[in-house]
Amino acid sequence: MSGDLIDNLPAVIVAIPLLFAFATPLIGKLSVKLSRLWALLGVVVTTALMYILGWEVLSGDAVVKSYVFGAGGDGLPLIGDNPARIAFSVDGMSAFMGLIMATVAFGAVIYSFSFVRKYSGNDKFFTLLLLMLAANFGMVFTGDLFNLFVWFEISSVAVCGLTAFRSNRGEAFEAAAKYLIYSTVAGLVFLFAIGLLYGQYGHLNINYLAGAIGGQEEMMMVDKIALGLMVTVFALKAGAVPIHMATPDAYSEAPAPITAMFVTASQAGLYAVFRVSFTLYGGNLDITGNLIHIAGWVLIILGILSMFVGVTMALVQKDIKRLMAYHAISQTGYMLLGVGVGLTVLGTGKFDEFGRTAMTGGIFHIFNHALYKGLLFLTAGALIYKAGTRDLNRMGGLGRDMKFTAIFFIIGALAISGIPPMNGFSSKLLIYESVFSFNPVIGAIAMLVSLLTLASFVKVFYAAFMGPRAKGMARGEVPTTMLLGMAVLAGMILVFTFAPALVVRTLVDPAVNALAGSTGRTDASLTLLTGQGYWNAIVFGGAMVLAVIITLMVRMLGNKGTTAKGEGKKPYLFGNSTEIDGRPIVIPGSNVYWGFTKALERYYRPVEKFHSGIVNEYVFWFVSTLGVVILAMVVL
Amino acid sequence: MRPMSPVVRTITKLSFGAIFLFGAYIILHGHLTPGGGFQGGAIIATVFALVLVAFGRDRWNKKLLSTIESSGLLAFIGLGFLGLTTGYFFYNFIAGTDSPLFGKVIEQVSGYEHANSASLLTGGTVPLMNLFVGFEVLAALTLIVVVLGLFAFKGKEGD
Amino acid sequence: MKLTKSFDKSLWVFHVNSASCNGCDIEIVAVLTPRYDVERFGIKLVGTPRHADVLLVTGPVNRQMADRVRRIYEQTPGPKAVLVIGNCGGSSGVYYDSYCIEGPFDEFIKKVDPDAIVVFVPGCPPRPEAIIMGVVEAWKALETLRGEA
Amino acid sequence: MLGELPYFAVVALAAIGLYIVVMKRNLIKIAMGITLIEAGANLFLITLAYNGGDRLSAPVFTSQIMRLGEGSSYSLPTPHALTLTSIVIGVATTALLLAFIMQVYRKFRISEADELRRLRG
Repeated sequence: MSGDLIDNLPAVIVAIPLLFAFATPLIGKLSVKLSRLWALLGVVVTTALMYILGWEVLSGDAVVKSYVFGAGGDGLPLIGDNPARIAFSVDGMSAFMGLIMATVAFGAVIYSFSFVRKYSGNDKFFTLLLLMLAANFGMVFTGDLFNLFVWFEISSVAVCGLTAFRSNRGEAFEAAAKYLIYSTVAGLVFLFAIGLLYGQYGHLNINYLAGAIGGQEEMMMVDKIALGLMVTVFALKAGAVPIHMATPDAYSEAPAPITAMFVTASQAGLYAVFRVSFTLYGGNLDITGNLIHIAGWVLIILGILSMFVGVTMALVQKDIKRLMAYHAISQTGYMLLGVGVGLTVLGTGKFDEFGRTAMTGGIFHIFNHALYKGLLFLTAGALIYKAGTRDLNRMGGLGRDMKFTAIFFIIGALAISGIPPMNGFSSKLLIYESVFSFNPVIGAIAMLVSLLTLASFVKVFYAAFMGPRAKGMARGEVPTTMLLGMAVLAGMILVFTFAPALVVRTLVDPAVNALAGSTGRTDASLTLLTGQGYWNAIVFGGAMVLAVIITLMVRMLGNKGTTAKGEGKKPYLFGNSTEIDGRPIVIPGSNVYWGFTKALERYYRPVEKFHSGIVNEYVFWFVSTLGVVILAMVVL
Repeated sequence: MRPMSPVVRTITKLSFGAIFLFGAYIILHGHLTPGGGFQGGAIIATVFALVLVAFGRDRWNKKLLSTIESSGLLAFIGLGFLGLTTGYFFYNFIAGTDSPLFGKVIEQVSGYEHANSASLLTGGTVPLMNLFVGFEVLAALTLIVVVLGLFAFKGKEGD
Repeated sequence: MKLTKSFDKSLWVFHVNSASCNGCDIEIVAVLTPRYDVERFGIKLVGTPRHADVLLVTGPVNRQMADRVRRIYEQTPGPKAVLVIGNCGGSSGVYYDSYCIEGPFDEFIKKVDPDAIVVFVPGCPPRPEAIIMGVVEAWKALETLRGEA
Repeated sequence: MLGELPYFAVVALAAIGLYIVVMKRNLIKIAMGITLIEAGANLFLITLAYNGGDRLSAPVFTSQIMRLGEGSSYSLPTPHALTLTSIVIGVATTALLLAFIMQVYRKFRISEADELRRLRG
């Protein structure tokens, strides 16, 4: 039975959240508390099964677990030449994504446990949460193009339903409506692409389709258009820049645990981009090489735009969740960039030189991003939970009560900014170095974006945690289960910080191999080779501890009598008092980078106009991007 | 909500049963002819929509509807999990077992394997799933129509 | 109070105008000009008391400014010295016994920090050479504190 | 030419739908535009089911069909399944979208997309 279960796992992992999701409303009618526990049980079971499946797939070399619906596991039965059934196939990349999704969902559901207690409709919340989990798994496990569309839409519906969960806020409905319009139009465009490929080749199964596409004399126009359509659609789902506008809306309006899972839903879109460009079109590089190299350039350009526009928009936000949403977009740019570079040089000699490193970096970054972005969104949720406002200007002094949340936030912020030795640095280093070999300018942009990321998280930390207590902040730390959810993710970040090479070896390499059709893994050591140099987080961490000790010793040599007292501790305001009417003067968060934004006004004015909030214009930008990408695919 | 004119109400009363029957037929024959759970369920849901519009009925047992919806889905996915007892998820473990529940053994004519047998009691889990999906869809669509209709109705009064 | 080594190198000066008539301030600017070029000794004006070793106070300390001067004095990291430029700060000058004056600087500073090191440079305004001399005196005073000279 | 008529209809439906979604400000009209694009996509898929036979029948695989003789067959079954699925998904998304639009209207009394821009920048 257990052996059978493992054969069935690809489908069962998708089905178990569905089973639990459909039962949750029924149980919720009996007792809301029971429904919460039930949903928790569902996610725990799913996560455990996912770990078993991940172990099965990732421990071996090029293992593909597939499951064919209703067919007793003997592969795809054929009618004529066409595979007749729907297949789920889990290779390295799928298992990698599945592990991320399961882990983040686990953290999110623990966090939700007390987070949603003060709202009504808990059973519906958990139903949609489980549905979203199932849809995410479905998107990464499916081996069938149309099935991908189905899960894409289920994911959109679940995500939008959850975005509108706080039904007392009109903005939540606005965000949900915009995201739904946006992703439905995208989904329909994807349906057209499926129709094109089906009409041309009569297949829907990705492997068969890849064989048919690679088996031609030369690329047809239909293939090029279909690739352009699919890349743009999934880039929209992933939130790449010219077509990202509804994503920050939905990210910022969704409840915090949902946003953490939303990140993985967007990453499922990223997965689909990679799956389409590598697996579907990478079957026979002699024929499709030119086309997917152009697709690689498309990904690189989308990646650069996402990185830069995302981070510069984040700098000027004053809504904490919207700020983090723009960061999510910015970080997505790194993944697109890394994998795009890998795609651009796929099949050439440069792939072994630096392309593989770039892909490793990009995919490793998916993993790191899911962890630290999930953590950051959860801390943002904790802040909003206590502060009762999302506005950074009205927060302040929360670090005095929320010590643990502050620590978790620092861990997440350091990781997202790529500060060594955090895990974000390991993947960014791989991206920096390989992209620098590819094109120095792009590498420099990638580093600049990291700097700006750090700058904006300094602003958040300053505005929310530091300073005097602002008016209307609730006292005390958040409930224990919320802390526990954050601790799960923060602990994983710390663990993976010090073993980047191990993660690359066990998780990322199988994923890269599954996409690029390459073989081999990095050596089993703690030192990560980047092609240009090497990186060992433990040595760095040791050096850092040493540096801290030396700094403390130097500090102890100092003069004790010179410590500032009284007014000497307060900020210098030209001699003026730092208090007005007994309340300390606080520089609001949105003024921290006033000079920067003022200096770049000529950049910010058009970019802010670009995010106009009008859904028609969003769709127009989507259609334009679609046109440009297809034109690039067809003409070049 | 105000009921509509007597003409509409009379026609509704007359056609109610026929549409309902047609929907049930579509659901039950889903494994043999074009149609199935969703289509049949949608047809039955139109009956309720018609009732809503014609009689202006605004008191619906939403709890019952959502219970039917969830149970239908649960039974559907549960049937898939029952397949696991034979070793394979979503395995059609009823078909061809000579069970009275849609398990009739079909005599295969050579050259026409997998052909449609045109017998209602075949198909194994497929008609059962159609049935469950039918329940789910009729409840869900009715719920959608009712909720959207009541939204609009309440919105008109200016809350 | 012991001195740190930083005083061996250069003195950084922060200028506080506590109701001066601008006469002394002009002379301070003159000290910075190429003729006297005080920066060659490493003495330079800085923008915040947080960076300063020496406070340069010009003018009698009037009531409006007293609070500010006190705050700036406290915000200057120790060890520190105060250089009072001009007669006004030293003896209140023509403002002697005025209703709006918080007294000569030494009396005022006693209320804030009894151990404050205050160097007076008299004159109305003092010549640039005198100001440089005053800085040197302040230096000496600080070094005496450390027990070197 | 006549055989390609469905494709022209597909293009027309999708183009009209996109035009509405991009140009019309009313949110209900946007929902209708999306439904039109969806109709185009469904028509496209169902048109693909035509596989060139003279006497096509519904994709019900009965032994009867085989006896009809040469040149007769049933149309491809897969696109029917695809179309049906996409209709189901369309119903779900349309219902959800309409619910959101209604809630937005109830909260803000706004039904125009260019007024609904609280989330921007």
